[in-house]
Amino acid sequence: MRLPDKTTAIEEAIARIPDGATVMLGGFGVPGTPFTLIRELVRQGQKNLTVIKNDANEKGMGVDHLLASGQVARLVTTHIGLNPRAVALKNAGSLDVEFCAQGILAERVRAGGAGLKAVVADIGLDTDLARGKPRIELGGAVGVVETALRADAALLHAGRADTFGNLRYAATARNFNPLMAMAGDLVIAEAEIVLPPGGLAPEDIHTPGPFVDHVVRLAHLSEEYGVVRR
Amino acid sequence: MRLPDKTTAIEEAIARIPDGATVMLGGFGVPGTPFTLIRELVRQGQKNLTVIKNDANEKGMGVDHLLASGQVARLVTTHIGLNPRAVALKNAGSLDVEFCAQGILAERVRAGGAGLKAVVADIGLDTDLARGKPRIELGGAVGVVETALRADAALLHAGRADTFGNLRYAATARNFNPLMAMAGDLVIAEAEIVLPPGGLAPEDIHTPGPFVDHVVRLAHLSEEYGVVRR
Amino acid sequence: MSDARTRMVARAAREIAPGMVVNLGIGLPSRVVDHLPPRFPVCLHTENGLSGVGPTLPPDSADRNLIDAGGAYVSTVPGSAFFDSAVSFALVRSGRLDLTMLGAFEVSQAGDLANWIIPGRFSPGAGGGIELAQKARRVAVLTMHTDRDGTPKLVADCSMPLTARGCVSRVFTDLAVIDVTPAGFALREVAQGVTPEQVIAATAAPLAVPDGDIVVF
Amino acid sequence: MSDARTRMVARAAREIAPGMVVNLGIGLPSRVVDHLPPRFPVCLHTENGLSGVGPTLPPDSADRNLIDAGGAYVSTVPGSAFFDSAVSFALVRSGRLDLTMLGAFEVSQAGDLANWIIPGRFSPGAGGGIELAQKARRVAVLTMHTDRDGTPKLVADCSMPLTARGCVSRVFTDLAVIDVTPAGFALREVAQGVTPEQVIAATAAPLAVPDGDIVVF
Repeated sequence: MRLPDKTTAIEEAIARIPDGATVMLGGFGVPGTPFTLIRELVRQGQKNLTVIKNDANEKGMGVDHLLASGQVARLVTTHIGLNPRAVALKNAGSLDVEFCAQGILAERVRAGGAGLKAVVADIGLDTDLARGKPRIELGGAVGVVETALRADAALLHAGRADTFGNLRYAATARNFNPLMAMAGDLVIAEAEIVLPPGGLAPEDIHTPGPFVDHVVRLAHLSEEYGVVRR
Repeated sequence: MRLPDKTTAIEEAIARIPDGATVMLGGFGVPGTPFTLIRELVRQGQKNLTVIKNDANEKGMGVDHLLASGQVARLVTTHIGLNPRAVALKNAGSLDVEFCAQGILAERVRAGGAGLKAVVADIGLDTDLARGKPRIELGGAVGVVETALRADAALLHAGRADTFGNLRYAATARNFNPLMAMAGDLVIAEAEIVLPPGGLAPEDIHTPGPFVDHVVRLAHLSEEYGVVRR
Repeated sequence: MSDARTRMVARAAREIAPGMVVNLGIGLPSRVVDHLPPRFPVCLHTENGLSGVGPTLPPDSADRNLIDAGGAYVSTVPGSAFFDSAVSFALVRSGRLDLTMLGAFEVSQAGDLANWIIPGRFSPGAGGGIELAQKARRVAVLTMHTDRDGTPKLVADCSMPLTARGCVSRVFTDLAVIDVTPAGFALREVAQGVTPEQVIAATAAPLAVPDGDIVVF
Repeated sequence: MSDARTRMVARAAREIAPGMVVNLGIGLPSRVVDHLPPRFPVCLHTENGLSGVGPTLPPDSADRNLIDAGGAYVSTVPGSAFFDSAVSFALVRSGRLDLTMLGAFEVSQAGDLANWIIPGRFSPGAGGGIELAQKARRVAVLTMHTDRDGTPKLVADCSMPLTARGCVSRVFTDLAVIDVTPAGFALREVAQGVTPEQVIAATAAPLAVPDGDIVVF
């Protein structure tokens, strides 16, 4: 027995995403955002996408390129305050934005990844965020049914991978990546370093290989990955 | 700033568990079962406990001691086939046993640990396991509401800890331990090795310290921890 | 293991396609791994928290912390990963488990599986069996064709409590390979020295037999 | 930072008890850490996935992968741990966060907090703010007593959309320390050089003032 090799050319991996797809993107700000995969998605030009990502990055980075190219019809997110284009498109009515509480977005993605239909929470009861969601009574208190999210494709950024798709994330670049890794029908991880099987110790793996379909080796890191100087 | 030291004497930590408590126990078979903490619980003799554990261990090991001493009123579990005493007590009506599908037990514990009220799943619809549980319709299909589980105390076994309570589990000793670590009001971890803060790399920690109340250093490992020769 | 059992297990091993993630149940299914070609690309999963299950080890070389869901001491392979029980079943329920092979008390012609309770005699809890049966992309059963009394295990309707409804795609027995089709059981292959008539006689439900020659394993 | 702000932040730092797990919001609250005694035993949490947040770093020594939820480049301390966003909010929602300090647009006398939407002007999404406000064991607000126009931020009822209802226990401002009690706002301390009358005048809700001397910070 040996574990299959999933290293794939970036063009081939991204080409599996069709128009109209729902695409999850890892990352919280810069760390963990798959900038190179996003650039390829822009280059290939798939249209009418639903993007699920914690935030809309900043001007000229990541999600902003997809917004600039008009590929995004809908954005499920927690905060877009650092991206003026996202705010403007939303205000103009040309981008449909659904806001989630951050931990609830994490749980909805994880629920999709865990093959659950929903989680029941009590967050945002006094806010618009819970409006229109089904409610059930449990133990004498009201619960909000937060439905699971899955995606046609999840695009991840890992610090290290092995060829089977086991992943490790650096520092706070972990964030939504391991959750989205479970919730995509097609999971593509870009990695700064790709090791042979056994290169990552079995106890130190953040995302187990069976969740990952394609590993894309990053030849170099663009400026987008660097420290932001404000 | 420095992180607090949570190392505690075993007698003191376990003494915080009252009669009638719900107690989660990590472990799947031998690996990850906190045998030493269980022995101390037997020695102190807290009564009328509800125990939540994947399995009932085997004769003469772990949970079996709590059953032999009559401390357990109720057991929430997935499989007791390897413990004849558990089977006999259940059949005699002197132990109340609730069976869960294994992954659903994991999710119910995790939901408690995540401050959720429930998860909605579709497991065991054709079995007794889903009987009597609330159902809701979601997206045209039936969902079973699996309520969150929390415990007054969670007892864990870690291979390595630091004094702040960051934990690492060895190999398949991980199992339910990281989930129960989140779901206990009082979390006590026994550890084979206890390191100073910084002894575990921040990217390699399986359970973050903020979830853990007490770290108990194991002076030696009893025979129960060893390889079972059948 | 008898020759018939060995042949059955070897045949089942050919069900595993390159690249699959596979969970092998306790007992006979766990032996399937012994019949895979060397360097075959497959990832074995065990629900207590390991992808990339390696060969079983004798007690003297065992790691006390490294078991499979049946309690056997196993090993890792290059690229193995450990994870917790929630992640392990996330993998199962979210469709990342391509195939599971399970034992059975009964399989019905509708693909219903009963393998966890014998009323009045055996009800130890299902462990992870229900999720494996219900959520693996493909469920194969590996079982002797009849129990020790000669009672058929392939039946019209299960008499024992179900594990999951309509989950079984294919059954490997010491006598035959049988598919569960929308029209019921269909004979695909027979074991060496076994006739379709013998399989029909040992099956307590209608069994469609193909025209012409039948494959022998 | 003005003296008044510095005093306010320093006073807020004394709210942190040894052993606590604390999340400090963006802006003024994030400065509270600068006023903790050296070697003070506390664990700072940031919701993007780190317990044990260490000092912020200048760009030249920053780790590109290590930020806090406000995007500041931070560091680790001995015993820090990284985790994913689900674990991070599990910590918040399950009661492991002893204290959060947040900014505010408005705080009502019932402890309602509005800090995420200014209708028609600002609605970028709540990020993790709602869960922090709703689920931390104790929520303190750190804010200037009035906005730039002199409009009070402590009000009878919030006019802006709520973040969470009844969540705030205590408010630290440049003028005073004020508790939210079942009977409404209660003055506890005043800043150096500030009189209770000045605090009352700058507060758009009834304010209970204690008899006798009042503590000055």
